Amino acid sequence: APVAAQEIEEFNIGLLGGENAQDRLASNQCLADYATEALGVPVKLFAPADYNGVMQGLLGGTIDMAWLGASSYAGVYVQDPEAVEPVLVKTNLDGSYSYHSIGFARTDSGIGSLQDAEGKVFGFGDPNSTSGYLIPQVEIPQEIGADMEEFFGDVRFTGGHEQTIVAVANGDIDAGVTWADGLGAWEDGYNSGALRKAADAGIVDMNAIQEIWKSKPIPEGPVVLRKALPDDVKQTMVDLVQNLHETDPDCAYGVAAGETAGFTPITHDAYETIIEVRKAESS
Amino acid sequence: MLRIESLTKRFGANTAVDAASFTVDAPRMIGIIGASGAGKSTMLRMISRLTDASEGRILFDGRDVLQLRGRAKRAWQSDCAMIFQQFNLVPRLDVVSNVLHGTLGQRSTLATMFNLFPREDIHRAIDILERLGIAEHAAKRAEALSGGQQQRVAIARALMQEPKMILADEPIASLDPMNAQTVMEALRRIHEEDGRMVIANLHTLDTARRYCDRVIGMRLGRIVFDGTPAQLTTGAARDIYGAGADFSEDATSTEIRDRDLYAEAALRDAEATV
Amino acid sequence: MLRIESLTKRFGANTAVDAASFTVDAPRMIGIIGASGAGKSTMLRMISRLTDASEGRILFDGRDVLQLRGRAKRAWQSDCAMIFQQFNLVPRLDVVSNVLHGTLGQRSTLATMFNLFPREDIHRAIDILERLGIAEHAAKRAEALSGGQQQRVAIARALMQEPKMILADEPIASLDPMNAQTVMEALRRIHEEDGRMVIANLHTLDTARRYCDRVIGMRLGRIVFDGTPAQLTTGAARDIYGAGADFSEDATSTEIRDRDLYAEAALRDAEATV
Amino acid sequence: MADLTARDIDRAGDSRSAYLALVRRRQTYSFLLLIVFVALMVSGFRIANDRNAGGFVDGLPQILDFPADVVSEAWRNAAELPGHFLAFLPALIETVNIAAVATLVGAIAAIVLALLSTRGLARWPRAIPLFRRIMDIMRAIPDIVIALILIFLMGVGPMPAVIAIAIHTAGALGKLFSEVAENADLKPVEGLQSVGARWLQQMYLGVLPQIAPNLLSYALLRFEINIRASAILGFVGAGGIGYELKNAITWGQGQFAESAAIFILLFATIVFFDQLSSAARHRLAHGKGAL
Amino acid sequence: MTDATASLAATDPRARAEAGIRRQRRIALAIPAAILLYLIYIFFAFDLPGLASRLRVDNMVTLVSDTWSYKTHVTRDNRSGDVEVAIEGERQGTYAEGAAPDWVTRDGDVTEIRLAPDHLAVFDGGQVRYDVPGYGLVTAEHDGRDIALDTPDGTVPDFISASGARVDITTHAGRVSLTRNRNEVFRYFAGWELFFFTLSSPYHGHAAGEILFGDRIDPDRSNIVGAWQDFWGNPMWRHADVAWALGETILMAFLGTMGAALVALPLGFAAARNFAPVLAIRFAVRRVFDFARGVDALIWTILLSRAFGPGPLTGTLAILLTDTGTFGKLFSETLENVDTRQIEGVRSTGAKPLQRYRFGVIPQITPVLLSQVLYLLESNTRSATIIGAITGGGIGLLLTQAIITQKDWEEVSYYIVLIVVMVILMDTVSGWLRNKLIRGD
Ligand SMILES: Nc1ncnc2c1ncn2[C@@H]1O[C@H](COP(=O)(O)OP(=O)(O)OP(=O)(O)O)[C@@H](O)[C@H]1O
Ligand SMILES: Nc1ncnc2c1ncn2[C@@H]1O[C@H](COP(=O)(O)OP(=O)(O)OP(=O)(O)O)[C@@H](O)[C@H]1O
Ligand SMILES: [Mg+2]
Ligand SMILES: [Mg+2]
Ligand SMILES: O=P([O-])([O-])[O-]
Repeated sequence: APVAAQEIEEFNIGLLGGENAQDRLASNQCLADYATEALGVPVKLFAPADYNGVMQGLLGGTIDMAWLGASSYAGVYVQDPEAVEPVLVKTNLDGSYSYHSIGFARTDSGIGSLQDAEGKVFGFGDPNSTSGYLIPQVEIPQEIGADMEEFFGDVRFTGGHEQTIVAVANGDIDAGVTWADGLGAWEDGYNSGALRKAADAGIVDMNAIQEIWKSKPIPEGPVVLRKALPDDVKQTMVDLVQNLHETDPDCAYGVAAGETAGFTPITHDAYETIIEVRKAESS
Repeated sequence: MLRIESLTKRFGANTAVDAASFTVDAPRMIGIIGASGAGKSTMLRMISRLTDASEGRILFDGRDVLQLRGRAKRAWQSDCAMIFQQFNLVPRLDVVSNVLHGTLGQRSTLATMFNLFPREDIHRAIDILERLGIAEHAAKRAEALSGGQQQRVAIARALMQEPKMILADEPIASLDPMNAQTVMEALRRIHEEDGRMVIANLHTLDTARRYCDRVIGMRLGRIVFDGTPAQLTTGAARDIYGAGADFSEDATSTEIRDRDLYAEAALRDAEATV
Repeated sequence: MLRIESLTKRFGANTAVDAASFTVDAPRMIGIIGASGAGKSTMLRMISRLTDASEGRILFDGRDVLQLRGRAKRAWQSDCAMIFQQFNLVPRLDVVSNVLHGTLGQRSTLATMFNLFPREDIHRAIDILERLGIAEHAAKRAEALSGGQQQRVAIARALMQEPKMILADEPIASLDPMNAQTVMEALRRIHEEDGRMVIANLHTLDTARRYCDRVIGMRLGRIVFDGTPAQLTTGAARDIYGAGADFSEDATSTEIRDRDLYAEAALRDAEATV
Repeated sequence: MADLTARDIDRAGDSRSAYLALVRRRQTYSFLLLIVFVALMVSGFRIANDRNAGGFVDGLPQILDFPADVVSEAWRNAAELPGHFLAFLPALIETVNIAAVATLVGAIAAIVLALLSTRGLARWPRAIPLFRRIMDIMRAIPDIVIALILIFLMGVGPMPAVIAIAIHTAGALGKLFSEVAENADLKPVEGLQSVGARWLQQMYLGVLPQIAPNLLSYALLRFEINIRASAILGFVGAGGIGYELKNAITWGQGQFAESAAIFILLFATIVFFDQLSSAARHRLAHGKGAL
Repeated sequence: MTDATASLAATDPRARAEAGIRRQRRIALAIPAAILLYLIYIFFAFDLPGLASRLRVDNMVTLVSDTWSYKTHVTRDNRSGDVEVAIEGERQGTYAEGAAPDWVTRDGDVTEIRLAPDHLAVFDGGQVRYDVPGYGLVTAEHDGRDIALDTPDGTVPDFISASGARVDITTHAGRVSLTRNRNEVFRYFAGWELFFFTLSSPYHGHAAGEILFGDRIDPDRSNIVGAWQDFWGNPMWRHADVAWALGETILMAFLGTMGAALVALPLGFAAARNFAPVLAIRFAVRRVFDFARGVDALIWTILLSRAFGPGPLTGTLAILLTDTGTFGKLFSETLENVDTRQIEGVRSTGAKPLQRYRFGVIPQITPVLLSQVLYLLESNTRSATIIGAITGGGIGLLLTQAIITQKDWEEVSYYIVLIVVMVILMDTVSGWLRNKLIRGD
């Protein structure tokens, strides 16, 4: 039943990049429909071109809910701790909620490890991506024992996970980082992640690229709600997303972008480390 | 009714009108002649308050026109219509609209902003156009008319103001002789029929002689002649124009009759050569 | 050397030149006269291949000029120089450059783009300008010259082409009588001294009579007269111009002598009027 | 005589009612046009407002939040700004270079296209419609589309942006140039034709000098526009200052000093070339503009 | 006159002419030389020699072939053993259970896929056989954690890419791939399949005539309504969304341009020398225009996104701000060039200042302003495409995202066609309006 019609007039959900804007909108439309029903107000989906679009929406209070990456959450938190709160996190099939940043290069490039990539062009995704920038930016220098800018010939942002994969496959850059759950086989692009999607779509031949680095586990990004929302609205949306896996598995598949064990509650504390890292990177 | 007292206009170091004085007691048709730069235009523009005077007074029915400000000044401008050499119409608007501009001084700003003119004004505008023989062009854009027609529209706009006085600054200088004649005759007729005062700057002596009751001659900003057309001899004209003995009055003529004569003479001469 | 055989040009339904034929055996100075629209310009433009003919042949030294294409056509154009009523110079370029354009037909495109004219060409250009009495203007822009001077630059450009034939389309129509005389005399001198053929469209009978060896008269696209200047009586002229008995030849005159008379007559008449 | 007057009055009545009808009709049309326009504006605004995440009224008070964040951080780190300027200068130069080459190449192509599609000048008069259509299409495809496809074909770098902007420039300038060339005086061309000059010579000597000041003026205006285009294309992946701006602004807090430095550089560059081209165009338009 | 002066007079013009031509030659050479030098600098600065090596011909082939073709996937899930046929591998393009195109025949665990008359690929359980004409039978099969590949000559030819975990066989007729999870065969077809109806629609496969005039296909709906609903709601091509995106782009351009014109008109008076006598005001307003223009729509979009969030309003406001600067400058220049005679004519009737503007100024600037507004409207349609790509709205977003993810080139070409048509249409409409409003009554 409509619970909050008198307190909010509409509810806006922001969608992070990752595929065609159209596909993103389409796979989340079912969630919007459920939300409309549950909240009794119009629910709209927004798919800006990059992470920053959603972050600005959350900061400005024009977007009420989004599923962020850990780093994007940290970015929002650093700018305004009172803007949003994490409520749920996606869990993998094995119950964990972490994934990895994967460094990779073309098989024929002769780059089999980070050390081989010295002097080569290295690609990050979006500056707000955890696996596509923040974590590798911290862990890779430790591993290679040098500054990235000095070690690599050039370090470049491609704009997103998909662009990184395409750029490596095309040889625009020699190596890059993207995300994967690290489960399953490399040949499939692991069980889920940007590589899997690219391989499934036929954009990349997994035989033609190889893994050169894998990060420590990264906490999955949270689903966040705007703090200023009325409590009953928040509760309604938490319930809705948490139960989505049971009420409509197909919809859950689309919203979670793959097979999952569903969403479980999470709090801000899980991201303290990432926030520290991000703060360190900022200064 | 009109009394000009040592009216002076200086543009920087240049004195365009220099202590000009004259008096007009009854509605007359007055021609002002003079060489280019003599100050004719400046004089008229000061009377109609389009240009501010440097010194002197312009009294109309005893009131100093130069002291008027704001609303009173605009009321005066509406009382004293101006006709320009280049017509100064709004070329993209139709003829009637241009004529209706004559009422702007009396109408509220708001109503006119939306082009809302009273119906009786429109009727009157068309009547005036009819009187000037151009009613059939009423709906055309001003720019689509010939020069003579445009000048008649300008006269119609002036009449629309119901002015006490019409000032015309070389109204026929950019017209061919045919059109010039029509326009001058229209002005004369208005003067005679309505009894309005008309002051016209003119370039040509014969026009002044033919249409005016009184002629004022200006030279270098000063009034150097003031008399009847009959008094305007070739000698007087030479003084006004500051010309030497070789001055031929016809050089300024635009009248059709004279022109015909001239052409005939040329033709005669040409045939003699054959 | 030049032989025109039933040359015809149609513009849509309008036949500008209608089966014109004539033959020129030796370099002559030929005048073509005719009323406006008679087809004079079209005729010259067909000869110089600026306009394509509809029918007929133009044989020069036995070769049909109308069949030439591409390089051969340009070579012909360079052999047959054209002089225009409006001079058709490049106004922003200096006089020497304009004259040097006469060699464009023989020079490579790239060389001309970078102004790489051989030194001897430059010298020759100056010589020609000298001959035409305008060498002191060599460095000026063409647009800074008077009409007569510009036309002489055009003639210089024509001479620069070392043409076998010079076509002049009303070369003096936009010139005052003074300049007209200079230009016609220049053309005549070139004809006499260099022995080049000159065909000139002329507006005025007296010019044709005075400067030409042979006169061709056109009317409505047809050649209606072909003879010596002496044969060109006022009657013949009436036929060419399709005029009635009131036709006065002087109406077409631009010659200085006549003009002075005319002006004097006008003056006399004017004074009589005063 | 009486008869005549009656007819006169009749005619007057006619023209009066005819004019009044005309005025009424015109007022009705203007009124309808106004209504349609206002309706379009109002409903359009409402749609845009509804489809936006944040509403106009709610957003207005916050309009300065973001600029304030940027400015305050940049202010705190004002000492770093000169260093940032220096660091981003190469990217700025790349952006300006992209615009310059694209304008240059585009303008040269535009001259050729314009001459080929101008009546009276065209080398192949029959092909005029063809060249016009080509220009239309070059103008119609947004440069971002061409740039993105070229990035796919030849990788990230300045060249896709150059080609994309040059294509658009050739179409846009070609149309303007052709309008200029249409008004060129044909007499010199005919004069050159009569001496046996080739087409290229006729154009180079007879037409270009006449129209050059106008062309230059338009090309300068275009250069100014192209600097913006080049910056924007950088934003979507073609390198230059736009790329740097995107990365800095996307990161948000922590790099606002960099963002501010780039804003300032870009703004200064645009204003600089804007003023420069205004001044140059002014000179060209008002004499003294000899090439 | 002496000999000396005569010869001097004769040689002097020659020398001068030569010098003149030399000077022109220098200019004629200097300009192209400067351009050439600059281009050479660019040649190296932009690394053009390297570009040739980076040019990817294969990508060009993909792009070109993908724009007018689509592929159908036949997929065997190696865990469940299920075989699925799907156009472009998408869910909405999946053939229903049991249904399949006629080039796929299924018999129990054996699926025969005819790629071309003489090309036959077979799924036989987990094994894949592909009889390549002119080469022979290629067999691939999972063998524990590896894939066993068997070719006629025992070697691995160019058209096969093989590793222990994945095998790809690519021929002109199609592509076969094996991984641990699934085996797939792709067959390519010309055209944009499912453009009108997806497989789930009852109207798929029916000709236009049949739908318009034939019997009712879906008993619940009349053919025209049903066909329209299914077409408009096509879940793969999403015509409704695309149409909205186009509309949103035009909306941004229209609102932004017109809004800017309305704002800039009064400000334009304040920046025109002949209407704003106070230098300070004029200077201030002009700097505001320079600022609005100089910041550029792109940066405005970013600056406004915090306050207004993603959506068309943000883009509209960005265009509005930039164009206020552009219009302000253009309008004030126009106002400075007005014909003063008309104003004087109106003034001489005793008109008030506002009336003077209304009748002396507005009628003469209207056509100029209108044509400037329409010109910018047309050019803003293009800008709105780009701004949409950044702010998250309109056809620009769809296009850029489709290009960035680098699949679905047929959608990319579809969007490009739509954008070009939209811009040409706006161009035509604005040209028509210009003629109508300016030349008309
Ligand atoms: N706005 C002005 N600023 C400066 N000087 C002016 C101005 N208007 C007129 N003058 C000067 O004042 C003198 C008189 O000009 P005015 O236009 O009154 O002469 P005019 O008799 O009307 O001549 P014309 O026959 O050429 O119209 C001239 O020397 C003119 O240059
Ligand atoms: N390009 C053209 N297209 C159509 N008709 C033309 C063209 N050029 C000339 N004509 C027509 O051909 C006829 C002859 O024109 P032409 O210019 O040869 O006459 P002309 O004797 O040179 O006259 P003028 O003394 O006026 O120069 C005229 O009726 C003219 O209208
Ligand atoms: Mg005057
Ligand atoms: Mg002619
Ligand atoms: O933040 P990411 O989801 O891109 O790792």
